[in-house]
Amino acid sequence: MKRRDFLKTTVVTGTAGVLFDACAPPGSDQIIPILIPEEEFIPGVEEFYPTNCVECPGGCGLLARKMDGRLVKVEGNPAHPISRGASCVRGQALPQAMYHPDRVRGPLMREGARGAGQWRNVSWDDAIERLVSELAAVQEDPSNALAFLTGALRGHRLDMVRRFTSTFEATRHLVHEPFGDGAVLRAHALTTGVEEFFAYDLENANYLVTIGASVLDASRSPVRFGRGVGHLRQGRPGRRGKLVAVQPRLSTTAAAADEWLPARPGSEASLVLALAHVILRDELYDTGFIENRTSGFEEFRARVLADFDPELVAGMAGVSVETLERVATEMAMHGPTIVVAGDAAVTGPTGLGTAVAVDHLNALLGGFGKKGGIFFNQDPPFSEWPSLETVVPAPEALFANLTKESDASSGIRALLISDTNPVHTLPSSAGIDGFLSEIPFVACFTSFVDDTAQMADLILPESTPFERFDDDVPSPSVGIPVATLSAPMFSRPLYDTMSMPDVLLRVAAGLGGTVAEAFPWASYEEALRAAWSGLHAVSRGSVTESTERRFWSRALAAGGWWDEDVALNADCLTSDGLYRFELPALESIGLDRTAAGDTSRFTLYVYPSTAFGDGRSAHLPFLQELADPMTSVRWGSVVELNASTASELNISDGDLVEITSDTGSLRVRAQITQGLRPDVVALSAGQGHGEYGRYARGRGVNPFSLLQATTGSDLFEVPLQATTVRVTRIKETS
Amino acid sequence: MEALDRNQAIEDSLLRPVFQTSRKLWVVVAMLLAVIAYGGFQWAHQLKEGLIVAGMNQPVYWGLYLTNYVFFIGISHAGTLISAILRLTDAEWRRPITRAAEAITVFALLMGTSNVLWHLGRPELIYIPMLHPQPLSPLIWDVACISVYLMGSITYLYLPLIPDLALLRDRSPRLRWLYRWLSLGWQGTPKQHKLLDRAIGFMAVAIIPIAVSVHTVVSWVFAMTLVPMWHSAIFGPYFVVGAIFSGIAALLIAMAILRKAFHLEPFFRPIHFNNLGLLMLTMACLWLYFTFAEHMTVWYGNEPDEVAVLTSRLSGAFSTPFWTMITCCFVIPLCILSFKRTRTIIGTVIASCAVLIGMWLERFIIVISSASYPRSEFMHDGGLYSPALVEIALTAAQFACFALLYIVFAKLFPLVSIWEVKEGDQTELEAELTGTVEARL
Amino acid sequence: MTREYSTRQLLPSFILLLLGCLLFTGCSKAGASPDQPIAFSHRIHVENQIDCSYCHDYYEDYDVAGIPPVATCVDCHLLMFEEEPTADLEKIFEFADAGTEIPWVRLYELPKYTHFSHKWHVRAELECQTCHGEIGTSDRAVQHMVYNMDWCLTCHEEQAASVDCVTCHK
Amino acid sequence: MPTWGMAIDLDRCNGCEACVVACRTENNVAPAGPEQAALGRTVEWMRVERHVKGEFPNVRTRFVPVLCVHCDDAPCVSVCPVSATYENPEGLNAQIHPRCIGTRACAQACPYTVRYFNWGTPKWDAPLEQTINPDVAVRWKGIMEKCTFCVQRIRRAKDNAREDDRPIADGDVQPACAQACSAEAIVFGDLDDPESAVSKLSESARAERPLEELGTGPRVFYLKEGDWRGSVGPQSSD
Repeated sequence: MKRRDFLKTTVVTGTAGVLFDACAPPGSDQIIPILIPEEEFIPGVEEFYPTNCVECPGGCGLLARKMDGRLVKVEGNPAHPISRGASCVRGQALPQAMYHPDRVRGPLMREGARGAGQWRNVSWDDAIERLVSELAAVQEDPSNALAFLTGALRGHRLDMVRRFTSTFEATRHLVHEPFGDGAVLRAHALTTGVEEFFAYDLENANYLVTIGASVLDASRSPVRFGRGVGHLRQGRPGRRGKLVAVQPRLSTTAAAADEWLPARPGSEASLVLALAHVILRDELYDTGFIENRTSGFEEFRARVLADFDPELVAGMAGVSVETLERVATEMAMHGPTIVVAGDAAVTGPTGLGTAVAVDHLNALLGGFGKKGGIFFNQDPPFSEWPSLETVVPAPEALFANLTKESDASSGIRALLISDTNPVHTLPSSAGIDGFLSEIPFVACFTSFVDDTAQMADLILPESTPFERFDDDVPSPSVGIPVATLSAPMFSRPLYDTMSMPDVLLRVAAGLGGTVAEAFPWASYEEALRAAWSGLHAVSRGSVTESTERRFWSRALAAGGWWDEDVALNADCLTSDGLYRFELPALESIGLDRTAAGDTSRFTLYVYPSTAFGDGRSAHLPFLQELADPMTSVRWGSVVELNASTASELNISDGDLVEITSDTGSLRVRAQITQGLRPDVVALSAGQGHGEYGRYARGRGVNPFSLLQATTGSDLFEVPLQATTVRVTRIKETS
Repeated sequence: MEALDRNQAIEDSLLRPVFQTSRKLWVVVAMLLAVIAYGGFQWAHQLKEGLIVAGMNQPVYWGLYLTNYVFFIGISHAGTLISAILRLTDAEWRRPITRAAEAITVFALLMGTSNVLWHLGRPELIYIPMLHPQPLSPLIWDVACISVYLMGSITYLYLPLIPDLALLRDRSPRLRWLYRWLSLGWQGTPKQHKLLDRAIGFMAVAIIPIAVSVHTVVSWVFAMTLVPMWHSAIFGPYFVVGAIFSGIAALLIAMAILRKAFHLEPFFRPIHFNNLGLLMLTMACLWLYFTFAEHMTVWYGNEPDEVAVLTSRLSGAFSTPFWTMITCCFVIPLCILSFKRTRTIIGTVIASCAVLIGMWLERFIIVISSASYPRSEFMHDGGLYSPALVEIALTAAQFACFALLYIVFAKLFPLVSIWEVKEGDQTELEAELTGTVEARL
Repeated sequence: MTREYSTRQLLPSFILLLLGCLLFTGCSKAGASPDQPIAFSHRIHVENQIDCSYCHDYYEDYDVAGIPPVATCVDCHLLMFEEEPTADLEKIFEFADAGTEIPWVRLYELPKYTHFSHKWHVRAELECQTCHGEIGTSDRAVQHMVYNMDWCLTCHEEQAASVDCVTCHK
Repeated sequence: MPTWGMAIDLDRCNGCEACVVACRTENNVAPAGPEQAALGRTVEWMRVERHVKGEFPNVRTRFVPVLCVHCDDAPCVSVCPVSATYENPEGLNAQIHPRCIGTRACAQACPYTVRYFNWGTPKWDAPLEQTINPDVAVRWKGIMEKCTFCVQRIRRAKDNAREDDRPIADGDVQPACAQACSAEAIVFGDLDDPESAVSKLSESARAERPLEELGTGPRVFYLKEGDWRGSVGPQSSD
């Protein structure tokens, strides 16, 4: 059949299509007008602009591909040490965040009752003027306080917030990051004095154990860990590392692991100490490291050998003694070994204990400062902003505040919210709605009206990372100093939006006095440039230039600055420079030999979703349509039930079930799986938004609403595996 | 003289349905037109929206349209094959039923091929496979064979019609010009008769391989793929047997309806129903043999992908249609048709209704069950295909259009071949005379 | 004796045939010449020794040939002091002052599912006239022809260029 | 002429599905929406299949990214009545959209079920159509579509190579999925060039070709999961 004569008749027979418009197939010919008209571009020629990703703590450096004046794709920045050219599922869907149909297109002022969702479009001047008047009111009366509620910010965005809050007398900086692993940071501070996530040299490790942390799919830094584990497995010919996952649920990390230990929720701490017990008993620990670089080893050794006998722990944790013994010896013999804790295991009453226990286990194996072990992040040598005499308020965990104090919002006159959505990611029993309703003025920096912004009086639309200046110091990082930088890729933002730091600058100028002096820059770009001049001064690392101006443009073009030939550092910052085998934190870990308890009640295990994280990316259609790696659910939620448990409750796959805890209940489809402990029920975070754009609104269920806000002194975040629920099958009428 | 008025009686009783239309018939036609109109409306809706309104999904790409396609092409085999074989074997009892059978063939073919228009994603490009076929594709073989078969069966219907057209040309109160044009100047001269008999003889011989080729090629659309429980050598003969089987059933039902509607009791006598019933019984056994052979080899072979489809049929999602198919296609016909007492007109009609339902289900199971369980287990059809409104509406419209065409044909041309019946009547008379002599010899 | 069909009998089939061919006339609109916002004449510019690449400056390096921005027109026409400028010349400055580009009406349109690169055709020493006809001598831009696959394939085969579908279908 | 092929290391793949969304964004695959997704009409040129074996607690899971394997002797090419899909000289199984009439025979014949049909017109809620990549044609209702091994990226690499007058180097062409994969599990390249990364991987002991026994001659190699034999070599001091 010759193609030549294929369409010899097409021109002739073209009209046959006139009846059905086959001349030009329908829908294929619309010309896409670009929304920012005066963009200069040559059609068909691609341009790449570096940018950074804010969807998760990973902080990857990305390249945004611009075609025909439009952002069409996001790719990993090949030079960036975290992403190395790759990206995760949420990074890939970012172009949809910029061109999202439900983006806030201009400042909105509330009309009608709070939370009713009626808004009036206002200009930026009116919005800034309202903000200035509210904050001026706070300044006048010392009893009034300003509160700034943010997520776990990084880079100079965090410094801007801290600097802004420090200029007010009565001021508080509240932080809410549902999967922020705050207990891990506290544990690192207690044991090594470094309150930052460690950098793990995964590429040279041989054995990786994750306690609760699904590091490969959503929580810490999926791209960095993905590459690290990939290299650990097949990166070195002839040597293949092993991955062991200790979790009550078979997450994607546990599925990709060589071995999955389904530990009972809450028993992780004692399981880790049981492993330590075996290593101490058989003296497999790294004596060199322990003698000269640690303190308090003997008391720790005594305590562990006394209390955490593997036989006792095995029964309670639901893992066999042989496995404990074997894994412990494998970890010691086939190092270098890294143990990582995170997610639900480090929340709740035993959270801090688990994190500290894991650090001690790493110390026993001598992992600190060893090739294939653990190093501390090194901050890039930014030059400091002009220092202020004011006191910078220490960040307080919002959840701890809400549960401890009776009236957490006392005295707060104005609340600014940025990069967090507590109404969605806090249990209703924590009283977040009450907290917000008592505060006279609430302003929210956000690109989308989400559950929290719905309760605000003023919404200040935030530009997306493609339209604003931004910098980021990724933590956890790779040990070397890394700073990501991103500049707008369009001459002006798509809509009437402004980035949060720029708004703060204009408000500071409006307020005048000490606040204005604290911010001597006209724009956030200037402030960043001032800070980044320090990187130019050291004249080393990936970008070195003769003049500061050229350094700045080269850094913008490269997407940041990093210094790859800096020696990795692992010296502890404790008073004596030694690693402290902290004991008080371990008091809380006891072998709670509680009986199996009421078999009708199950532990609710909440985990971050691969596609939505804590719900931050739920508004993107590509991610909603994505089949979840472990449950294949699209556009909704499912609750995972163990196969044998489901057969006892005669629930079959796809039935509608009701999950009831002491503080709430919800209805969701059940999915039968083998990859879950029988006494656990697993629900993914991320769905069940009341308000977050058309793709996420009312889709799926929100597990946070079920969690109990148990009071506890050292709680940082919501306990994710400390709530028990009942599961009942709903008779399907349809 | 006696022979003359016998012929006259035959002509009158057979031409009456052509000339008079009872009121009841207009009601039936109106109903059929309503169903067809609704089908047309649904088709326009599907043309605008695309196949999104139909029920097909990933991995079940082929649905009701293709089931109907195979079903109607199957029915079309009855006409030509039965009338051709009976003509060649010179079975006297075929005389009144050949034209009814050939009419079923032509209209069933038209209905079958219209399914292709509804099945295609872009029906406006239906001309591309005709102009620029890709010869390796079984679909192109389909296009070729079916167009030849359609031409063949139309001529095979038209040739025996010519003498009756001449009769109509002389006696019809209306449309004389049409009958004159179509009868090609037939005068009934012996030369013309010899020419006509030779042509019909040739067509009877030629149509049989074409008919067999059509349904083999229709089955190869499935058998040529690597899909579990499609990729099997038995599909060719299996579909041909299925075709003849469902064809006979369709013919029996058509004959029963015509007998009632147009009072053709003297022509469709119980002997016809009895003989066709026996033929259907043999086909039922043959069909069961093929079905058993196919499923047995798959069960015994125990290949995982194939067994997945087999278990879905025997005990899984398709078990109810499967076992209804077995009962309808074998058990009911066996019970009814194997005893002379029950092989009456009503008996055979009940059996053939069961057979038609069974054979439609067989096509449905073959197409949908293998499509729902592809080799990639992860892609097994979670939601299980269920036909959407537009598919059901179009199926109904298809049956209605088939009936309507049949009624229009009955209104334009006599449904029983008058000259053959007269010829048959002649030989019967002589046989009676000689018969007595033979009986005595 | 075979009957001769009277013409009257053959009439219906003849009409059917005619309708068929009518249906199948191409929907070509070669020679169409839509009016442009400014009556631009290529001939005058070519006579003033302005090379094609001065205005269409992308065809050597990119897929698109490029339509000049109004600034290119203003560069020359600002310095030419005609006695009484025609209405069209005024329009150039109207567009320039308003800061909008001249909304030229598109003459040639390839379907969106095809990929065409001026660069490789120009580098294969193809004259603009081959595809765009005698545009250089025309006062009004006229659509030289409707580009269809058959025409492209003929040339590709003669020049031994790739006729693999994926070359042009994207 | 190169023969393009791909190797996917299942020991590295951790099921994060970045490749799935990267492919959708690069190739303008519109989301089907909740109702159509529930009816099984989601179009995604690449999917990650989850193969789970075993009972609690010893559950073994394997993630398998599945895309068109661009067969050497493709069942879909032979059944297509209008040759809308064909094997191009570079080993790509190309899908020519304007030629497809939507019989869906290819999708039914494909043993890997990696062909997707546009049941309705793909819909982009304004202004999401801005994210459409002009290098890839937007499809319309009634036609089949599938992974093209990012033919637009192959074309760009050939353009650049031809511009600098050099042959295409290994690694010049990186499909969107290979580029987005953090575990570097997906490697793409020319199977004819023995030095290319994909050829080396295809000769690895762990390499196997999906459904090879059907004789389709797939050009995607899956590398089976390795087993852990302790850390070969001295303990951590090297």
